[in-house]
Amino acid sequence: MSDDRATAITFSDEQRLLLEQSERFARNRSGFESVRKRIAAKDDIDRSIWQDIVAMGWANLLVPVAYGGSGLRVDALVPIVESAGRHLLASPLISTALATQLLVDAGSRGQKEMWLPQVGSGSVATTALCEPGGSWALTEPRLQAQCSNGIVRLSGTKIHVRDAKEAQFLIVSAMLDGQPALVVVERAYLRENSLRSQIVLDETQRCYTVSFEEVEVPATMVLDGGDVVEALCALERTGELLFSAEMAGGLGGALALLVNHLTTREAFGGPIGRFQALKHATVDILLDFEAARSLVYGAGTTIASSPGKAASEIATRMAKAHTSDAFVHACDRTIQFHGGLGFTYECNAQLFLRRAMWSQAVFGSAKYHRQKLAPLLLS
Amino acid sequence: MSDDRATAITFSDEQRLLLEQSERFARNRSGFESVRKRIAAKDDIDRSIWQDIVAMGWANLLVPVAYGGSGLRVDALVPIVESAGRHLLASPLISTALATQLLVDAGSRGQKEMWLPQVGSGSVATTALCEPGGSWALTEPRLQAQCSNGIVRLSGTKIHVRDAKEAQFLIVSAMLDGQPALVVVERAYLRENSLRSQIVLDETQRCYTVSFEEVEVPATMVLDGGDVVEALCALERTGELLFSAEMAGGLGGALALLVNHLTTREAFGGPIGRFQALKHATVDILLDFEAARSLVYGAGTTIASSPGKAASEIATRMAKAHTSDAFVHACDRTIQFHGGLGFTYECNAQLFLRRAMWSQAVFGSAKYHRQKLAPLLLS
Amino acid sequence: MSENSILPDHTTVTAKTMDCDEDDLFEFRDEFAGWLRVNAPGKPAFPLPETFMEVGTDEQFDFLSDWQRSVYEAGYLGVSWPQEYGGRGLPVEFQNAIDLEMIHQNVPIMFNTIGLAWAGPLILDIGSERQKKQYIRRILTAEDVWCQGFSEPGAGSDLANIRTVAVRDGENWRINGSKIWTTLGSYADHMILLAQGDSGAARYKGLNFLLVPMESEGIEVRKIRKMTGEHGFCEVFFNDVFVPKDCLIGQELGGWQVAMRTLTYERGAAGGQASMHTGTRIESSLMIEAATRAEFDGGPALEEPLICDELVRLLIEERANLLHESRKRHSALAGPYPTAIDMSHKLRWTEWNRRLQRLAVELQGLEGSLYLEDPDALDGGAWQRGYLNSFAATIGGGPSEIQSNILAERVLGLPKG
Amino acid sequence: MSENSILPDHTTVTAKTMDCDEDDLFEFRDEFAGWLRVNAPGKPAFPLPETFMEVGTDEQFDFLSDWQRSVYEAGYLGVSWPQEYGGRGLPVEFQNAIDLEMIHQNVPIMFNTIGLAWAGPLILDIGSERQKKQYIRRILTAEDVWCQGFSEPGAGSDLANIRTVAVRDGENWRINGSKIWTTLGSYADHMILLAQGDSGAARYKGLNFLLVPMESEGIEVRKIRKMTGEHGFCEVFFNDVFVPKDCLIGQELGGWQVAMRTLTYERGAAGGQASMHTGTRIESSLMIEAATRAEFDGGPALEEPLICDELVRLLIEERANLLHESRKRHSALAGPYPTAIDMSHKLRWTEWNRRLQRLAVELQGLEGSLYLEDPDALDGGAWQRGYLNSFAATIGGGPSEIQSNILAERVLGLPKG
Repeated sequence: MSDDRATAITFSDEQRLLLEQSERFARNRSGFESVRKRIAAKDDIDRSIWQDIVAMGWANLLVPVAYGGSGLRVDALVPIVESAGRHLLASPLISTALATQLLVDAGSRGQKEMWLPQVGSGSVATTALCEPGGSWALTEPRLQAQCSNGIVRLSGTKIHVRDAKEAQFLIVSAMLDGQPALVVVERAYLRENSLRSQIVLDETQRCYTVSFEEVEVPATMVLDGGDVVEALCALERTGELLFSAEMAGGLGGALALLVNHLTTREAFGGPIGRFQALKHATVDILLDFEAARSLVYGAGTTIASSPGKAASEIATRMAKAHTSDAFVHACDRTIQFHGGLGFTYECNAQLFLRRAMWSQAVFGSAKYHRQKLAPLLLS
Repeated sequence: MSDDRATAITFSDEQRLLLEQSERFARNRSGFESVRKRIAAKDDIDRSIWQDIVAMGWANLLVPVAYGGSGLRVDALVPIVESAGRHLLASPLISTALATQLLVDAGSRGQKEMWLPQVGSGSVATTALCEPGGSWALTEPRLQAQCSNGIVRLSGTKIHVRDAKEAQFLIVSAMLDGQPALVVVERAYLRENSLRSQIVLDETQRCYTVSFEEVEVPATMVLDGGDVVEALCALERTGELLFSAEMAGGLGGALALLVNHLTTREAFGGPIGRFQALKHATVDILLDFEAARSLVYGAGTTIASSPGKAASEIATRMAKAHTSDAFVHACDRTIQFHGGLGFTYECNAQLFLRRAMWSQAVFGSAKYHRQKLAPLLLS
Repeated sequence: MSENSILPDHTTVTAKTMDCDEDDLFEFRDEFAGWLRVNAPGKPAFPLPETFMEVGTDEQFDFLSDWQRSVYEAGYLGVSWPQEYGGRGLPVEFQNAIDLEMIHQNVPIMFNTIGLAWAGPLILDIGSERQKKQYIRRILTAEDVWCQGFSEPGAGSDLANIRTVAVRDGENWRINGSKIWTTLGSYADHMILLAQGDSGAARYKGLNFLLVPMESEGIEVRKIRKMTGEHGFCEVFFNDVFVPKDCLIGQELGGWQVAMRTLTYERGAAGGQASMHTGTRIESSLMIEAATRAEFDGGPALEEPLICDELVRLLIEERANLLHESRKRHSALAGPYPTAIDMSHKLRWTEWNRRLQRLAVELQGLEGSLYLEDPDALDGGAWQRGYLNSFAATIGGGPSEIQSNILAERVLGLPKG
Repeated sequence: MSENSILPDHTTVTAKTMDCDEDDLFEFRDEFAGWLRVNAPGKPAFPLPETFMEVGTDEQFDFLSDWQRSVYEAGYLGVSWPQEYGGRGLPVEFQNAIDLEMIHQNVPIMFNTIGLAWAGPLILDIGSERQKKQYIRRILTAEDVWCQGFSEPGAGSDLANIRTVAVRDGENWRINGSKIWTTLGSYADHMILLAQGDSGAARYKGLNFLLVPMESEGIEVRKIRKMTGEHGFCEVFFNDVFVPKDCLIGQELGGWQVAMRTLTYERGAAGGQASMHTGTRIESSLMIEAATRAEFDGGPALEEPLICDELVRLLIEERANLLHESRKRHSALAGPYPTAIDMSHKLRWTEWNRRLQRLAVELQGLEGSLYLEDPDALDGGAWQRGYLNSFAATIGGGPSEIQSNILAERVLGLPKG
């Protein structure tokens, strides 16, 4: 640990207010009953929640001031996403934020002017980066793009596109002339039936496979204001950070559920939380939760103060590695310690477990990140 | 598990008798006080114990009947070594057995006639196979041997030679004309001061580094009755098996010590074994112990019935992988659960921990074997 | 967690060792393997349950009833049960050999689990001659499907705390109350029921153990949805249900002892089950085969060292678990804890299975986020479902934490907590 | 294991948060780092103790006394203690910064641990003005070395069960009994002693807490050999030892409350220590550096994926532990369990250290079997010794199992067991 700054967390008053505000919002608007309603709902997003999110300015936190946003750094989103995760609040906030970041990093001034203000006014956006085969590294897309006569023609499929149905535009990674490129595809350019809803473990998510076969867009929709590979690397970091933050929140939610059960459920003449085996296992979860929060807020600090690419990569990969395993483990134990009840659909523990299993798979699992960390830390 | 025979254990009446006899012998002759006397003793071996071992015929179990031995397979040694491990009985039995096996596998008839009967009459023998750098694979020695005019001249050092001081002869692996060879070096051929006592964690062990610099022996001492690489591979298997057996025994000994402490030590108004955290951790050790015994006796069966090289390799590597981690873990917990007492030299828990740490390092640690197992099991 | 602290001593089980010829066993297993290859049913159009706890539809129920009957009629089910009641009277190792081969060939489960592994052994052990004659053969043929009524809402593992009552009323027992987590409750013909008698005695001293016909008037069955999203077990309500006097098994007010004996079958400690192929575990080879088709970060999952290592650990554990079955037959190798292998059977396999299934999801990488019936999910999401379902076995029939207590106290002799 | 169940409520600790400027801290740490680079002592010819529990020879004792005094005299020890008693009155974060830098530069420990981290904070908190004047400065200069007398043979973690007595005898206390695991017992000038008073009250209600001069007549000290083979702590016998009345700290018969307060310093929960650089942990970079020199199966240890992975896990854990110190200063980020970080400090670091040291042995492969002073042993066998010594911290001062109980009950609010 030669870099002392790597172990310092900065947390502004602004972040503190966002944490308080978002915790209150998520608690009020996303009780377990609301989550279950959301799961059963036909619509992909809850318009009322999304409108409030937009109204509170969270949707355009990352949009530069010049384009009508707040111009904050990504660490401002961390407390919001953590609160959402704790209460399993479902919204297209992360999808939109990731798309925003790509526009900011790789778009030209004109392109930013075209799309960034839409985000502030409530448009949902998303990224279409993952492909069949499931590589987590985003910098070598296989989806093909060919440009001729000012028209770019795409060919290929993206998977795991969150909130695709509601998105006004999707930012798609592709190979164009042997180089990675980012193409903005507005929804009008998609062909009919190009979206297929994926059935995923976490029933609060809305994910799609999107076929871009024969999709044609004007060449002006190819982002040309920044280094695409750098933008995609930065997006990996932000994705790792935000999903880690969401998982840290979820881990806290699962822990609260477990502690509540252990203190209220009685067996053999008293609350079952008095049994040491359950106690110690729950303390392990507590320590995992505390570590998750420190790693997440630490990574937020590092990524926002940009002290070098390697430092950010280490910080966000550590956060994602830790939270991915810890969240699944916490939910696994929460189910087990709930006994027969834990095995029912009715018990809320399964909501967290499904979220945890879903989350560990996006932006890289624990084993994946630890493998990437080894050379960064040990050579 | 397509090979059903891989999960069957055969255990003969002879093995049963050896188990009973050795358990009784080790218990009587190697109480904790005796072990501590052994540690403090100047002599490398306890002559009285070794004479009894020889008298009971254990030293020449593996020597073929034609050379005056019992001609049993290596699985006959497993119960003896397990009993010895349980009671931390120190003797050069394993060293001698490994040397015997190399002679049987790679010696000519004349060479066997020269050295094997010595084993039956009480000579200690050992193997000198490991080299600085600590590779666990034995088939590519770097110690050099050069032959000219009927004289073989050695050059190099062996480390971790057990019982070297007491051995009548050492079997040394070397490179001779670019091929691995095995050379019998009788102790008279060693130069003065060629032995240096190693300071090892397990104070019951007597290990040496042995310099073979400028040692010269007649060329007739190069074993020439079998495939040397095959003999060395088989020796790896036997070493893995016997040290696993010894560790399974030690694991049982540590568990017994722990259970005794938990049922007799009182705190907070009763025996501490009533606390669930200690209980469950001890049950985990019990299950590890049971698995160790099944894997060890299973590997003994496999190696003795020789159902193919790969099956034996899988079986012995599994046994060594499991016992290496499980024994260290059991001792680690035994120390911890003994509280302050566990931290003293006086407490017998440290005898097991030091044995466990020493044993995990010989013939390959858990991580080493699991890594070797992956391609054997998964491709 | 300390339920065991009040167990009567006679429920302590000693390992049964019987030295039977390994070669006879292999031959028998080979014969059965050959039969299976010809007679095992093809994969139906609908998903088959992985355990008996997942039978949720009529077509699943009919399919599994037919399959169990055909195994029985071929002479491969209940082979260790007495001939006079429908078995073949062979040593229990022969049944184990059959179970292992069924697991190995991954054929559908013997779904009448409560009958085969709980009620059957119990009736054979302590039932009346009438009960043996009436029930045993029909358990094997699946003509009678059984369910279990131990757990209650709010009681969980604390069996001594149940509130359902079964009191004498003339020549009958009158039953009131409710049971939960009743697997196959909506299909069962009979239930083994634990209820409070009318002794006024506290907790475990006043229980009755009854064999209850599910068609009795006043029984209502309601399905429960599992966390997998599927159905599979039920809540059963008793509203002035009357059953005849001779439905009692064991002594009146001796129900606790009978229940504890029953749990030892389930724990795998006592032997006597007609089949253990009830789907609580799979063979690792099936998972490895699936893993060869899985992609992790865009490459083969089995080329990732960390995944391979976790798998190797599980394979070592599986090998040890399988070797146990052979080792325990050599009485000389059973000490110093002769009951350890049998008493830990459930704990070892169910926890192993949970971890194996979880790894099977993780090694799918991004696709591990998919679920049942997604066309891109590996094996249709079966591993995701398998992980979720694995908790049925780590929780049901005495959760792992209680299994550990029992092992600590009864095998290691640690003091009660 | 349930010692905590009888803790008085007022010992529950709330996290101290103080928002102090990060940049000032960095600057202060830089300044100290510079001082250290010039003034840190070179490696002596004899082996230095890794923790204060391993001081076993006179030359070690003299060396460490001199070193502690020089740090104090340069103004870097006890910086958060009040100026009037010898400190500098700075926020505690400044002392933490010093500790981190000392760990980082791997300089010898501040060995007067019981004085710096137990007795000192205690006397500052509740001692009399005379006691503060008499003791505090001399703790910092190492003129007075302190030891601790809590544990007794047969009592272990069960502090309420101690049998040493300290009863009133005129103007004195008369002490009889014995203490064990007394670190630095043979060198100490003073002991903090917990003993039964003469109230006749049972267990924790009748204890006295005394500050005892070790030169008092009737005290006999006997060294204990540790499992490393070295000496390091003692057994102390009291045979009609008389000490003056004002050696009492806290209320008469209020010793339990004082002891519990003292343990919170040790647990890292309360702050107030003059230094935590007592060697219970090392920085991972030292271990990684050693690993680059280690060979595993004939190749570099750091090329083995399974070793690397275990190391990466430990590095993630270390990073989280270090980040905690910064996060807890932001009160908004401390919830929902605001005391968790402080209360778990000891548990987290000591268990991390144990696992790190164990891995450091394992990655040496065959050479991991060597021990202290073997010429081929990596770093002279220091890692092997480090692993064995790690248990001193996972056991001493309340073993990990009790730490977990305390966290469960006081941080999570789980019911007492």
